Order: sequence, then C-alpha cells, then structure tokens
Amino acid sequence: MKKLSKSAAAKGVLKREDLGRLPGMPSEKRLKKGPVAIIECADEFPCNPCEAACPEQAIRIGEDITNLPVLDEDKCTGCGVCISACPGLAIFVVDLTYSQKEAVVRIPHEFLPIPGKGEVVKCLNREGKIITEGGVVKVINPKRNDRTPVIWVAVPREFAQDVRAIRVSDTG
Amino acid sequence: MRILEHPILGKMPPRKVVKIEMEGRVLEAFEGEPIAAALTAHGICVFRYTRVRKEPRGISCAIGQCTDCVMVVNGIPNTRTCVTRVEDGMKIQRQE
Amino acid sequence: METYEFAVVGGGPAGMSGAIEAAKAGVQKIAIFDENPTLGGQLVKQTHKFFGGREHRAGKRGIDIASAMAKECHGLGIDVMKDTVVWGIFKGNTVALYNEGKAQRLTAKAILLATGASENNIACPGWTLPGVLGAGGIQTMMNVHRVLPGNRILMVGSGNVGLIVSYQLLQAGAKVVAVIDILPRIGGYGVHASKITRLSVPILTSHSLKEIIGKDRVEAAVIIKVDSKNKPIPGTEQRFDVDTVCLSVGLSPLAELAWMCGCKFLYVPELGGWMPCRSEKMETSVPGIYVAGDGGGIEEASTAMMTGAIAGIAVAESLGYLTKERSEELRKEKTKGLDPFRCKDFGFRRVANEKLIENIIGSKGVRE
Amino acid sequence: MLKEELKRRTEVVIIGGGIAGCSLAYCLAKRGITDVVLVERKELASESSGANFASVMCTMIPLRPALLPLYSRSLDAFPKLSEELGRDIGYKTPRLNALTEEAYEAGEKYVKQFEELGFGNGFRMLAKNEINGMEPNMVLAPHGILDLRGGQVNPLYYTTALGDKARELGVKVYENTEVVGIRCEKGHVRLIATDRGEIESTYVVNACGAWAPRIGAMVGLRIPIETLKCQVVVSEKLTETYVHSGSITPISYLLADMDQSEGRMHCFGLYKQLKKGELLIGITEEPGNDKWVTFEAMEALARKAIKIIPKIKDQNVHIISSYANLYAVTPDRHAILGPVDGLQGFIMNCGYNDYGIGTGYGAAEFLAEMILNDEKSFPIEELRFSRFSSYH
Repeated sequence: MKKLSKSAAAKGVLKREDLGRLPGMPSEKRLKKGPVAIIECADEFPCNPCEAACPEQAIRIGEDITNLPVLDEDKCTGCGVCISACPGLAIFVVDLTYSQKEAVVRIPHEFLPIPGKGEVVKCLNREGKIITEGGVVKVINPKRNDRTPVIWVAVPREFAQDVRAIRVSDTG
Repeated sequence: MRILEHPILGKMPPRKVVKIEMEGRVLEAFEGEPIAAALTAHGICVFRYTRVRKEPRGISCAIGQCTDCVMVVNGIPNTRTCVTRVEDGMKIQRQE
Repeated sequence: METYEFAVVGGGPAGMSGAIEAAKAGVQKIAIFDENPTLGGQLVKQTHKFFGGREHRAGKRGIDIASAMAKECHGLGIDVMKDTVVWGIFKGNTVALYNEGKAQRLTAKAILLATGASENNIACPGWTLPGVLGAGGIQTMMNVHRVLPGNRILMVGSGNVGLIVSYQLLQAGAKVVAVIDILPRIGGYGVHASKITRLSVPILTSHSLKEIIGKDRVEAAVIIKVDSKNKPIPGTEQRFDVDTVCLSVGLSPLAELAWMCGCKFLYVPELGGWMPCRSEKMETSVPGIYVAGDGGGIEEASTAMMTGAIAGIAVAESLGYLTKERSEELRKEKTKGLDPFRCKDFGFRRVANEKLIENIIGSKGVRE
Repeated sequence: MLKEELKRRTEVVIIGGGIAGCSLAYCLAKRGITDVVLVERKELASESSGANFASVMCTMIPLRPALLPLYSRSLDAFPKLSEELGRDIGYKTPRLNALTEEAYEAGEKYVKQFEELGFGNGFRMLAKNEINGMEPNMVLAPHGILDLRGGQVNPLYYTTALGDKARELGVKVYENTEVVGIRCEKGHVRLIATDRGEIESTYVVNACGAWAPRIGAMVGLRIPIETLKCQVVVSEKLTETYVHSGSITPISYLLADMDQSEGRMHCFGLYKQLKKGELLIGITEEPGNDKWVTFEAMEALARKAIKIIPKIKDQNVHIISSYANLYAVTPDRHAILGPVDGLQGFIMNCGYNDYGIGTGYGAAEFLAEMILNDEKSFPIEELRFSRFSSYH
C-alpha cells in the first residue's frame, strides 16, 4: 500500500486523500452505479471476519490474515453485511444513487439511543466535526448484527465521503 | 452512577437490593456486587486515608491486585472492597 | 491430598484454552482455579468484537467468547473452582489454595500458570488521588459491575486498551475529553482511533501528563506537550476539568507463581519485563510447569488462547494421551494461529518469544 | 550498567556483604581504616542478613559466656546506631521470654547467671501475670524474663545502612562480584581472585555465613559449618498493635520446647511486630540448604500463631509472604572469629548460628580493633578457629 497521510500515520485517522490508496475503496465509477462497500481499513493486523461474512466473496484477504482487505467492486452488491461484521467498525456502505441531491451512508452505531426512521440526526466527519444533518432512512439491527445496529442516513451528496458518524442527541 | 441501559449489555437485569452501612449512612446496594461498586454508585470515591500522610485513596485496579481500595469491613481492616461482595447489614468504614 | 492430572491456575482465555485442549485430548482430571466469581478472566469486560481469524473466534465479543468457552469447559467435565486463590506452588507440584476461608492443598501431574497481568501506573503529582484508575479498572467497574466511576475522563495512553476503553466509556455515557500519548504516534490500531475520533474525542500525541489536581478526588488534569526527546515544553500546558484520569500505560505479567516454582527467568522488556523461559510447548524450566497468556508475556487475548492451547496439547502428550506425532500436528496448527499476531509491526514479539525459547535450552529447573 | 574498575591493591578484603561483613567494613572505616574492599556475590543483605527473624538477642540455650562480650558491645551500640548511620535501623525493645510455672526456677537461675556476668541491669524476672499486662493480645505463660535491651532491628535496613555508611566513608563495596579463588604465599594470604579480576590484600576476611566453608576450602581449611533452614511468615501491615514488646518468645527456649514437630522440622513460637505494622511469625528449623518455603512450615507457624495471638484469627489477618534463610551452624554453636593459626592475614568472621544480627556488630568492633592494632591475637580465645584442631 502507498504511504498514508501524516495524520493517518500518527493518529490513525484517515484523510480523504488516503482513501484512494486503500485496496478496500471502490472507484468513482463504481460509486456512481449504486451502493457499494467502503472499507476504511489501513492497519495490517490479523483480522478477516469481513472476508468470511461477504456472501458475494467480494472481499479478499487471503491466507495471511494480516493483509488488507481488497474489495472486488464488481462483485460487491452493497448489501452491507460486512458493516457489522467488521470488528473495527471500519466498513461503511455509500449509495450515491439514492436521490438527485442526497446520498445514503450506512453507518455502524453502537450507541444509545438508536434513532428512529425519519429522525434528523447530526452527521460527523472522521475528525468528529458536525458537518451536516441527515435524515434516518432505515435502521437495521437483526440478530446477525450482534448488537451493532446499522443506520442509513441520507445526507447531501457532497458529504457522502465525509460523514462517518451520527449524533442522535447532544449527549450521544 | 449506575449504567441502567447499555448498547451492548442491554438493560440491567433486576437484582435483589440489600442495605449496607457506610459510616452511619445506610446505602442500598445490589446483592452480590462488590462493595467498591456499591460505594461508587453512591458517589463515594474516598475509600481510605493513608496512615502517615493522610492522603485519600480510592479504586485503582478494581480486580483485587493493587489493594488501594481496602477498608474496614465488619470490623476487619485491609479488606479489598473491589473483590468483596456486599452482604445485607454489612458495616463499612474508611481506614486510616 | 487430592490428585489432579492437570491443574490450571487462572480461568481466562489462556487457562480455559489449555484446559479445553487437554480435555479434548482425553486428559481425565482437570481443574481450573480462579479467584473471580466467574470464568473468563479479563474477557468478561471486553464488550467489543475481537480481531483475528476463525480460530481466534474473531468477530465475537469478548464477553461472549468468555461464556462460550466457559460452557465448553463445563461440557468437557472440567472442574471449575471459582473464588479460589492459588497462593503457592510448593515442591512436588503441590498447589496451595484458599477458598471460603480455608487453605487446602492438592497435587497435579502438570500445572499451567495462566495468571494474566496487572496494570502499570505512571507517577506524576496527584497520581494517587481517588479518580485515577487503570483502564482495566474502569472497564471492570462499568462493564462488569455497571457503575460509571466518573463522567468526564482524560485517557492517558493510546494503545489498543486506551482506545478501546475510551470507546467503551462513550458507550457507557461518559465524556472522554481527550486521549493523550507521550509518543508522536498512537500505539493502537488506526481503526480503534478512528472509532473515537469520529465521535469528537481528540487524540493528542506528543503529550504527557504533568499533574493531577484535586483535594479528595480528581478535579482537573494538566497535560503538557513534549519535544522529540519526550522532554516537556514549558508553556504548552493545557488544563482539563475532569473527574477521572484513566491510565492505560501497559501491563506487567503476574509471574509470582513461576518465580515460586523456581522457573528460569529472562528480562524481555518487549513482553513486559521478567518472563519465565519456556520451550515451544510452553513448558518452563521446571518440568511439569507450563505458562501461557499474558502471565508468560504481554500480548493479546487471541494469542493467550493460542499459547494456552499449545500448553494444553503438550500436557496431554506428556501424560500419554496424545502421540508425539499427533501432538506435533496439533501444536503446529495452533502455532500458525500465533503467527499473524507476531509479524509485521509486531514482529518484535516473535523475536522476544524466540529469545525465551533459546534460553531454556539446556537449562534445568532450580528446584527439581 | 558499567561496573566500576576494581581496586587492585588494598589493606583489607572482606568477603560477604551480610551483617558480619558490613559491620566490619563500617567498624574499620569508623576507625579510619578505609583502604578496605567488600566483595559480595549478590547484593548487600541478599542472604540470611536480609531475611531473618530480626532478633536482637544473644543465644539463650544454654548460656554461652564467650559470646556475651560480643552481645554486650552490640547492645551498647544499638541505641546510637540509627543516628550514627543516618537511617532508622528499627531498634525496638524489650525482649520478653514467657515462662511456665515449671520453668520459673530455671529462669531465675538463668537471670542470675547474667547478673554474675555483669548483665545485672539488663535482665529481670517478671512478677506473676505481669507479662499479660504487657502483652494483652497474647496467650502467654504467667511468668517471664524481661530482657530490657534485647528486641528487634530491621535486619535489611540495618545491614544495608552499615554497608552504605562504610561506602560513604571510603570503603569500596563491589556487589555482584564473586570470589573464585584465594592465593596464599609462604603462609600469608596474598590476593583474592574474583570474576572481575584480582585484588591484592594484607587481610582477607571470611564473612560468608552459610557459604564460609566454600571460602575456607580456597585456602585449604575445612570449616565445620552446616546449614539449618529457618522459615518465617509475614502478615499484612496491621493498623493496630498486636505485639507491644520488641520481640516475644511465648515459651522460652529454656524449656527447649519444640512442639509441632513434623518430621525433622521444629516450630518455635517467636513473634514481633515491625514498625510499619507487619507481624513476623517465626520460626521453624530443619536441616536443609535450600531456601524454598514449605507449606508444612507455613501451616505449623500459622496454627501456633493463632493459639498464641487469637486476634490473628478473629481479625482475619492475612499472611502476605514467607521466606526461608539459612543459619550457619557450628558444632558447638559458637561463632568462629579471629585469626587462623598458620595462615597470616586470613580472618574468620562467620558461624553466627542464629545470633548474627544481635552480636555481629560487637564482633566487628573486636575484629576492627585487632586489625587496627595489627595484633595477631583475638581476645576471645574460645571463638577462634583453632578450637577445631582436627579441621586443618
């Protein structure tokens, strides 16, 4: 993998410019086609549940489980099973085709309260800054997710690659 | 502060309430929880004062290793409160 | 005196794995001793999902791994003695126990020391104040006993423990004002850092704890920036009004029993300090005494499971329940599970473990 | 860490950094003899001097008059030593010996002997039950002997304080340095060889406790010292005072009481509480040359202790550690001190049995004076090595 930005190396927090260097990042072209997984995993540590979870075999890590996950963007259907399977909560699904103005970002959210459909939540970027508001489109929390609910938030399209967390109330 | 609801651990299951006495103050505690947890839930954080310099001490490791949280429990000093479970009517004092 | 085939001290991931592997191989009388009221060791407070592969039970939460393993122990007929302190191991593999006010003894043909670790501290003015807790201590209070020892927390140390506990504090409803680390880069994995940064917790690298202020408990903490030589830079102090300072500055193995057995030790700072030397089968220099998990070198819960399993397999072989070939085969499988945790950024762990193995060759236990 | 360069030539080499060696180093330095080297295989007070029963006492059964001058000079020094050394050595008096009705007479006789030997103001028979008033937490026989100046010191603080002070005064102390040989020429010692190099010296002092025979063998002497293993258990720090006097023997050695014997092990009741609050519960004795603690000893000590101090059980006192040390026992239970006939410059300072802490300092004063005056004699003839004529 190519070198990450200084901030990513020192603080583990990816910048937008780092994303292109990750083998788990889909191309612009693929993003425009519909929902797809964004694997923001830049640490070479032993971990492979995402590979095992993907029903389409679209994530490959291989024999050496310290390899970074590689996304096969053609196979990925954007189903989002990998979101809650990732122990590092580093996988998101972005759907740029949600509407003309809005994209949907699917975010793992292990906090209380869990927002309801239609609720407006604050949206935060990777640095924890509130950058916009978003409407909750869907909340997915089946048993398989093992207490990692996935929240679908509709946000203005330009924020789709920045929104990575939500805040439901001021205390949350 | 008790964590009544938790995103992973869920709702706190109902537990039997017992009464303990901390230097004359009667406190409610859950049966089977360590003394240190019960005191923390009631906002008590000074568990003892050191012998020579009279400095306050509280919980540090919470697993019985460090002995910072020892108190006089039912008259017995040096009791590790993080691993000693509460019993109804237990009398607890700060140690000096 | 009662006699066991295999006595396991410590019912955490290493101890349980050892007991399970031995039992699976047919070892008959196995006992696990643990001073806590439940099996699981420190897994019982790990509410997050674990890394690793299938053999490390990856993707499962620590709390669930603990209960699954405990269930397996019960299913295999392993004697579990909870609330039981092992306070000594004497000549002839005699294990001294303390349980419900009584001291007693038993002997075992093989003993696995899977005693885990204790948390390190760092000293600065005010570090003894109530409200200064170890990261593991806070985790125990909030995730096991379900009380929150504070509302506004400064986390010291950005290793995985510091980052994960910060995240868990947020889950429990506390405010983490910052995570600081004296080093110029975080110690833990980027994904753990990302989880808290995107929830507005700042990570301040190249910062050290200067002072903790308070009368009867923590009221504030002062941090200071450090230069490239870790020297504080005057004038860069920053004060946080917090009620709790959480120390996450490493672990030290609890190796007292290994010392008491007369095991040969080597100073290996990469693994946490003085470590008992052992063979690749995790047997120490004293025949019949095995070590596994953090008590034999600070690594991770996943490696603890593997080293525990390796010890359990070796015990089964030494007691005649496994052929040499079968044991070798099983051990290789488990060793393979260790490799990913001892490569790349963590390659130093492999080197350190090899040092311990090299130093046992030709050495004999002091005692027997 | 880089070790300092060894001194190549010196006046006195002391082998052994226990109470015998450290006392002598200090007593020499105090008298202006600072061209002295102390070599210690481990660190100061690493063996029996650092972990023992901390008793300030002379041997008790039977009374050994030859040792009394050593004891006497030590007792004169103890009250002043903390100040002199600049560190609290933990000296605490008195020492009590409880006596049963049957032993009363023997006790009286014993005290009388001390009086005759000039210790009249040091010992006194207690009135009946007086001892119970002094030690209200203990179950004791009604009679007792009060040893006003006996009691306890903290042996670790005491030994290291002596060594450190000697160092401060100019003595070279080489720790982690092992003596591997001694060279003699024409009936004189000439140098010692260590694992770090050789040191020439006029005097070589054998202050090696249980390991003294090993050093003796290097110069062809067979030193008749055997080891006796002694175990002690230690309680947690107690906030209350359980034991008031410096040291107490609930049933005196006078009776040679050895109940609770398990095989070859004898369990004596001996108790003291250190200044920081820990109870020392002693002691067991058994033949042995290892320092592993045993369950049997801990159990025997604990069982005896809760009979004598019931509060230990009532208050749920925890035992937090235990240790074993080795007595260097001589056939006649007397120390081996002074020069050795036929080997000029070789000086014995060993064989202290169970009274090294109580008498080592006094012995060092005698030995220091001897070296200072360049006398080849030692005033206490009975303690010289030559009494074991068959051994060299």
